[in-house]
Amino acid sequence: MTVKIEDFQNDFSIAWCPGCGNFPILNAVKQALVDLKLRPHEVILVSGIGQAAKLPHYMRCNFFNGLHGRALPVATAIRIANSKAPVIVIGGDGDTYGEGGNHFLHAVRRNINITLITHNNQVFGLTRGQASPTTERGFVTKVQTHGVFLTPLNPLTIALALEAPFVARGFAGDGKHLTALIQEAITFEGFSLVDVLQPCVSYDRVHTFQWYKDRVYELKEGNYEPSDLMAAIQKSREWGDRIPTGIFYRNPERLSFEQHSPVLKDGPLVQRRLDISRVQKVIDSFF
Amino acid sequence: MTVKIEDFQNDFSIAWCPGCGNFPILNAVKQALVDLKLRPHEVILVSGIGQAAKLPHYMRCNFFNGLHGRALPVATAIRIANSKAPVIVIGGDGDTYGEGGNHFLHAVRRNINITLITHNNQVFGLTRGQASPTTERGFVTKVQTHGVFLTPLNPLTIALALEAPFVARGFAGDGKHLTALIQEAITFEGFSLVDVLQPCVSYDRVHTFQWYKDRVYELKEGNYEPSDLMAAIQKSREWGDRIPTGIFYRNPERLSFEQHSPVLKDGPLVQRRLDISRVQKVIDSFF
Amino acid sequence: MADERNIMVAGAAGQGMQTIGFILGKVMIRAGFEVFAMQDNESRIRGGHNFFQIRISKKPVRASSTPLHVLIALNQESIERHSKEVDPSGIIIFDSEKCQVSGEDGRFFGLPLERLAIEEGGNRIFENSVATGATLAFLGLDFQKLEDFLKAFFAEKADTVEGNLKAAMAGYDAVVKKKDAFAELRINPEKSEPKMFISGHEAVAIGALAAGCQFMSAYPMSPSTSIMMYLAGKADDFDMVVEQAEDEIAAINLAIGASYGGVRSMTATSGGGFSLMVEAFGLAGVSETPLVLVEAQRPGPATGLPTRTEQADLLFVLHASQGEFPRVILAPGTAREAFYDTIKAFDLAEKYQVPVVLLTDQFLADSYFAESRFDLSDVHIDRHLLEEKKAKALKAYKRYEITDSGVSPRAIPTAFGLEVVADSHEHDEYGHITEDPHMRKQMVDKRARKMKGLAGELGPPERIGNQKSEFLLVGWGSTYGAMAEAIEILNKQGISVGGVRLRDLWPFPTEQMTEILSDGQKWAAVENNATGQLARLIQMETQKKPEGMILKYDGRPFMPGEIVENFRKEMVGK
Amino acid sequence: MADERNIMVAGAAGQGMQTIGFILGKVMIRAGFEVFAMQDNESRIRGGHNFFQIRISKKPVRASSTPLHVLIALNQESIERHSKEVDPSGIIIFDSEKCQVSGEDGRFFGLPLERLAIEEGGNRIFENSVATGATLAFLGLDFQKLEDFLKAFFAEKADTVEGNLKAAMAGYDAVVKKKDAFAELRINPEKSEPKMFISGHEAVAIGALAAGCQFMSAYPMSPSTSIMMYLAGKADDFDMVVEQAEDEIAAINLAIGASYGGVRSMTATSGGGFSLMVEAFGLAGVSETPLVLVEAQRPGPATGLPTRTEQADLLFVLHASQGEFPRVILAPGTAREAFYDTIKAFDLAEKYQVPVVLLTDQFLADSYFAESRFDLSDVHIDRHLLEEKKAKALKAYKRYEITDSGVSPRAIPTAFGLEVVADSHEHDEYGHITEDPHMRKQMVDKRARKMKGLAGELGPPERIGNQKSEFLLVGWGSTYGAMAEAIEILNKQGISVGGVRLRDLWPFPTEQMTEILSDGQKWAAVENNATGQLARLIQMETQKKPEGMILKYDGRPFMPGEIVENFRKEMVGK
Ligand SMILES: Cc1ncc(C[n+]2csc(CCOP(=O)(O)OP(=O)(O)O)c2C)c(N)n1
Ligand SMILES: Cc1ncc(C[n+]2csc(CCOP(=O)(O)OP(=O)(O)O)c2C)c(N)n1
Ligand code: SF4
Ligand code: SF4
Ligand SMILES: [Mg+2]
Ligand SMILES: [Mg+2]
Repeated sequence: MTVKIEDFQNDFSIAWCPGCGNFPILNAVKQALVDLKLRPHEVILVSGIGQAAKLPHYMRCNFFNGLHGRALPVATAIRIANSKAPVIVIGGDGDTYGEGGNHFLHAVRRNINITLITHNNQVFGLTRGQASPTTERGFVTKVQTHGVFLTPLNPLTIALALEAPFVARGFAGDGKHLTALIQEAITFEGFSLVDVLQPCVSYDRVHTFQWYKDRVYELKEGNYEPSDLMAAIQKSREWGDRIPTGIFYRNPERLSFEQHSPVLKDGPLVQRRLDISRVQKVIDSFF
Repeated sequence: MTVKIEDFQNDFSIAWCPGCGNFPILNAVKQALVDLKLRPHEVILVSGIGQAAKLPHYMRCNFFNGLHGRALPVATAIRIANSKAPVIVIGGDGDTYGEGGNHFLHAVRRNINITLITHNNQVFGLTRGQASPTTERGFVTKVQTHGVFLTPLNPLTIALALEAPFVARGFAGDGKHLTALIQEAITFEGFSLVDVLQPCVSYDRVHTFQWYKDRVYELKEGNYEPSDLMAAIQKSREWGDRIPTGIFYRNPERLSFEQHSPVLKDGPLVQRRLDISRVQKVIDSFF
Repeated sequence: MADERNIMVAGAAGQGMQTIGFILGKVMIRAGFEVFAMQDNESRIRGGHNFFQIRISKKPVRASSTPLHVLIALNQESIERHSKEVDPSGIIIFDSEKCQVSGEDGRFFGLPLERLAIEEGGNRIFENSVATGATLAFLGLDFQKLEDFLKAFFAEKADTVEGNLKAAMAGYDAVVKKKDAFAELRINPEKSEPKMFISGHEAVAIGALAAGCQFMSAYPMSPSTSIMMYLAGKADDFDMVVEQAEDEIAAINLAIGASYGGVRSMTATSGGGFSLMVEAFGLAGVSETPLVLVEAQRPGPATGLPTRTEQADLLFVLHASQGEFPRVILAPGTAREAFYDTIKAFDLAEKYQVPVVLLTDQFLADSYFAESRFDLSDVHIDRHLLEEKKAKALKAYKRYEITDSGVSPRAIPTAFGLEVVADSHEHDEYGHITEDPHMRKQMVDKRARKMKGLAGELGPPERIGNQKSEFLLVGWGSTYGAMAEAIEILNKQGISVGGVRLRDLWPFPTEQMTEILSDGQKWAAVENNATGQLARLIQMETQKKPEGMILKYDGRPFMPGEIVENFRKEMVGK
Repeated sequence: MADERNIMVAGAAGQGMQTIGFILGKVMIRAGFEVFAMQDNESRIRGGHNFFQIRISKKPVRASSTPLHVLIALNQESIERHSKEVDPSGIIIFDSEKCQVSGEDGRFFGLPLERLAIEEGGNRIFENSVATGATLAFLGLDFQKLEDFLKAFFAEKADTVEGNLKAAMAGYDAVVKKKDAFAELRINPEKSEPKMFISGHEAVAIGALAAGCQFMSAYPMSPSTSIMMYLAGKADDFDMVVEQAEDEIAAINLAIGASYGGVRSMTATSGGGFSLMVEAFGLAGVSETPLVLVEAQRPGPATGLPTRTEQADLLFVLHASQGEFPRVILAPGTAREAFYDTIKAFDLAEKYQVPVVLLTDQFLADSYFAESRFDLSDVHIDRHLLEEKKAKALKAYKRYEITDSGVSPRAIPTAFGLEVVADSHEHDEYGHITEDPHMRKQMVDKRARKMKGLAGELGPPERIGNQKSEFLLVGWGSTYGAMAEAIEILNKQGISVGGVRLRDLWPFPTEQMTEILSDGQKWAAVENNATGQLARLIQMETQKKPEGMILKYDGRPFMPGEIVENFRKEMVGK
């Protein structure tokens, strides 16, 4: 049975603004799943709260739409319990790097085999336009009245500083490339990050689709080797007239949580059943 | 009036284990303050919870001993309110990089002029020996029964990935060097990190004073220039037979929170008084 | 001539209902009306369905009401959703070229809003002004009021004023031409003192300014964000730092830090954010650091209904955090009360060194009230700090000295040559960690003694209407206006109902409530929640149980009529 | 011959009190005694002052008692602190070469503990064994029991067994030589069935294993950490993953994720950690994800007294998180109850899809109980999931279907070809975000209906002693043992006192408690807190107020004698 993109369609109405960069990301997620021949009930999406985080509602799939900032721990344990299912986390930049910053650090450290797709629009969309951790310096909002002066958090550099084994950047304006990245991220064995440049048409008049189009370029294997961590860190810091997209770093050698865990090696937890005689033995040990 | 180290003495009894690496750090903190001619009531220490975090109780000073993991936001705002006072944060590795990981990221981004001293003993001391975010791979504990397999969080690399303007590592076994580092960190205008290699004699039989002594070497200006961010990142990743200590990165160009903030430019908030006529004007604006 | 009119502006998010609603409200208040306005918004930035509802009246109003007299329907959906709420004598203004109406309903009044906006104002963005002008005309009001206001409102943008005015005039004229058809809708304002048009959270924010608050940290969360937004705009003028935190845990710890550091400080959030603040709330309690915290309630559990209203966090806030320590909970019912309660919150926080919670909700936060000028003559700032002279005379400074009042001398670090400490453990009088059982008990008792002093600071329950009525409605917080009005209506209907309203909720006025409820009146709690949290608190404190519950928990505020209706169902015959 | 003996091992952290205490407890229970043991530790790793107190008795005991009969004082401080607690007929064992005692007190029994350890055992670490041997001799017990146990305990380390045994024998012999001087201390065990020697948290942990729990996430925090530690040691054998989280927010979200993912899961923390879990606690509520959470109480507020005990989080846990949703609170009073309540918690969590809290505390957690074998024959695991057959027959899967019971069909994602959703907003039956007021109300009501079913699952309040007594003591959780014993003592003293103990706390047994408290007995609450939280809850639920409060909040557990004393002060004459 082939899977079609329509299989992922549902009839729940979408609350994003017309023209929002979230739409092409939604498409890319669906297309990547279709390309991977996964069916809606085979994949689990996990999200927090924000505009991006509504995504799972807009397609057919298993989903857990939890709390703002808390998608990663939920997703980690879903994967531990059910360690055959592809688990995809959808987050906003505030969601993932602000409220959820600590989980981001430690999910990377765990190297659990899940894929994190961050819709990075440099702004808190749903709460109406405050700065996010990735907002560029100088951006003026009703809260940051003198413009942001905090250093923007570069998610790629941080992930690399934690030796994340798969670090990529996509652009919402290039659906095909993004689809390919997401697909590879899902198949990658280990924690994979796809940070996506996503224009917010309502609150960011600077970083429009065009602004990005004028700047992004693809890292092509051949020209760029995504196997050197220091080179990846250096590349991740490039931002300005030219903004690289693509896979910055890929390290298939690093063992994932699942590969390490002595218990998960025998297959998903959800398929095992308790042998009550073991409990009896434990009780005996208290005599 | 000269300040002596005895001025910082108090008679509260110390609950650390005999031989703990925390003792020389306590000494170094006091000595650095003495060298800076600061008196006990002029400096504010802030800490969370853990063995390290008890430090402020063990010397005369202003202190705020708050919650596990939450020293940084408290310290940030103390400094905002009282922006002439030196503010020093004392944390454990669990405290600062585990429970408090998110605050660590964002305190660095804010670049507030405080000094963070982390007693990095690679273990949760106070709760009896579980792994911390900095624990090396393979370390076996009663919780990590198969040994830690998460990637250790390298605080220096993370701080550098966030462009922290002052990043240093000290060693509890070299009090003189540590004192100098702390002193420079306090005088540095902006966020300064001094991560300190601290042997825990009760829960870590591997990383003893001797283990470190056999490995640490000082980064000496002349041989090493702490002004290149990428070089600093590279250097921060050195760990094994040789472990560098000293100042990895120093960037005096980056403006601090205090220098940026339009309100703080006019002096500490705590010294200003409300002009009630301004409130009257605001009320008028609602008519 | 009628006493009041209800106007609704309805459309999709992004269509500017807030602006037009705000302008209408301002013009009405300047015209001499009493005004109350509420907002109903979905959790999205564009599209969907929102409305702004304005009630204008000759006597004070503090709740919305039905039926509608004027509906400005900015899209087709608005016509379909709200037409049935419009009075037979009312009017439905819609764009005759973009929307369709069916049937021969005399209430429909189509105007080519967009076309007029372009033709007269020069830009389609002025279509709302066409509708505003038409509304003014229907109500028989002077165009001049609108003109004056727009000129002031858009002072710096001459073009905008011009376009708005021309568009509004076009709408106005279109109605004036049909003058007599809608004569019934007209209303004349009373001449009254000028009033402020101010929302609940604006009042909280300027209360904070008046109290000398110099630090505010928050993480955005509806419906609390408005406070941070307002204060950020004023920070420079008030020697204030407004800092957006990385999360709510940081927000409250920042606020606590600033307070310890020496300035008045606050944070604001909603229930979800407060959940994350709970641990540090206890930190403020045990470290005895003054803290003002606004908990702007919205419907839960968890994410719930982000942009809607509920009063379901009372018992949570009352019991939040491990262990036991004194706190204060104030629940203002109007913008005026929000202003003064905020000032009081800052005073109590410092006087007793406790966390003080202002319990608001989306309805109070976003609703606009007509208020007489806030009077500053009684507002004095006392920091309740250890005096310099006393400090200098001290042998040893005991930050947590055991005192009869439970309040210990607080100083600002780095001042006076003292070392000032704060600690999250149980501690001795010097703030050092202790495990001694006697000291522990003494410290718990010391902190608990503050409750006594605090009880004396709080206002009594407010009696509404006849104290000897047969029935009693008991409410708190933002339901105040609707409940008071419902009581009026019920009495007019011949049912003898009085009311009790709790504004200062904790420490609880146990004696007074026991007395009130001992009169044998049958009582019902009126609450915007599902379990009757105030009723449960009253049971806990007074052992009195209500005869009925008038509860609403669909995310929307009460209208007086709903309370009346529910009261008749629940109580009459009991 | 006397019925019981109290033994204390006291010294500095790091001196091994826990091991020697544990060994003594085990030997006593194997000798046929009933045993209860509690631990008193400071929050430090080395130094300071800790003790381990063991009560051995011929009849069941579930609390500690005074006076002491044997004090093993491992340092000078222990002599000074505890000598006064030792009965005149008792004995104080100390190192005669390292400590000093003054005066001519016949209770002092010096032995060169360290020297004997070195001389006989070959290492100073065996000094505790010398004291253990001496203790056995004082009590007139057979050395063989110790020998058997040590051989089993240190099975793999022959050297250690050897050293320990020789040292112990030296201590034993030293006493036996002075045989008759201490004849009064001797005690004979009854012959009884073999019993488990198990702590409260060990019982929780093995309860989780018996319930088929396969995932546990936690962030270390006293006194909850023992559960994670125990489970980590068993994880491999039980197809379980135990994951140390980066913080408590992660811990609870991990547990929720694992539960949604399809396995039984739990988390454990103390009040401070629970504070951080509050938001996700509501997430479990609204997303209807089963969750078992252990809240091991310690004294607050904030950091409080990290290693001590209190019962001050009841009202907090009951009201935690914004909004309103059903939850279950169970408060076991013994290790046995802890085991069965844990199993029940997992069952209720999945049957009703609600969060279930096990409310323990440091005293229950770390105390050792003598328990008859835990019987597994009644333990059946039912996951209460949507059946495959039904799933396959579904047209559309409504995860949040509105049902009479309030419980909707739950499936595991990726199984059965269904898409399984979970949502933190208010949602429709399919789990999609809704803002519709009617759906909102229906969902609140649906969730609330679970309370009815749950109420039927819980046990009634337990009556203790005479139901027609003049007085009634009412308690909950870990005070059970001390309260029950106090009741016995009071009755022996001629005061007619009965008791009521609440183990299943929420949903509250309102009817039963109302009935019990309507009998006109004067009642007092017995609680390890400062405000009488159960009493307040009872007031809320039944409108009955206690005549007195027996409260303790110095971080230490009640002893029966203290309750007796306080009861006489508070109640007699009332
Ligand atoms: C605990 C908590 N705090 C705050 C919020 C309010 N909130 C909802 S979404 C959001 C930020 C949205 O920004 P981002 O994550 O970048 O997502 P976007 O809307 O831009 O896609 C915030 C602060 C919340 N829901 N929960
Ligand atoms: C919210 C909260 N969670 C957990 C704890 C328990 N706790 C106290 S200290 C600590 C970790 C200590 O490790 P670290 O920060 O490295 O400090 P160290 O003791 O090693 O100096 C933990 C988990 C706590 N006090 N508060
Ligand atoms: S606010 Fe921005 S991110 Fe959110 S839906 Fe609109 S355009 Fe997209
Ligand atoms: S446990 Fe380790 S870190 Fe803590 S005081 Fe002892 S030696 Fe130091
Ligand atoms: Mg965003
Ligand atoms: Mg540590």
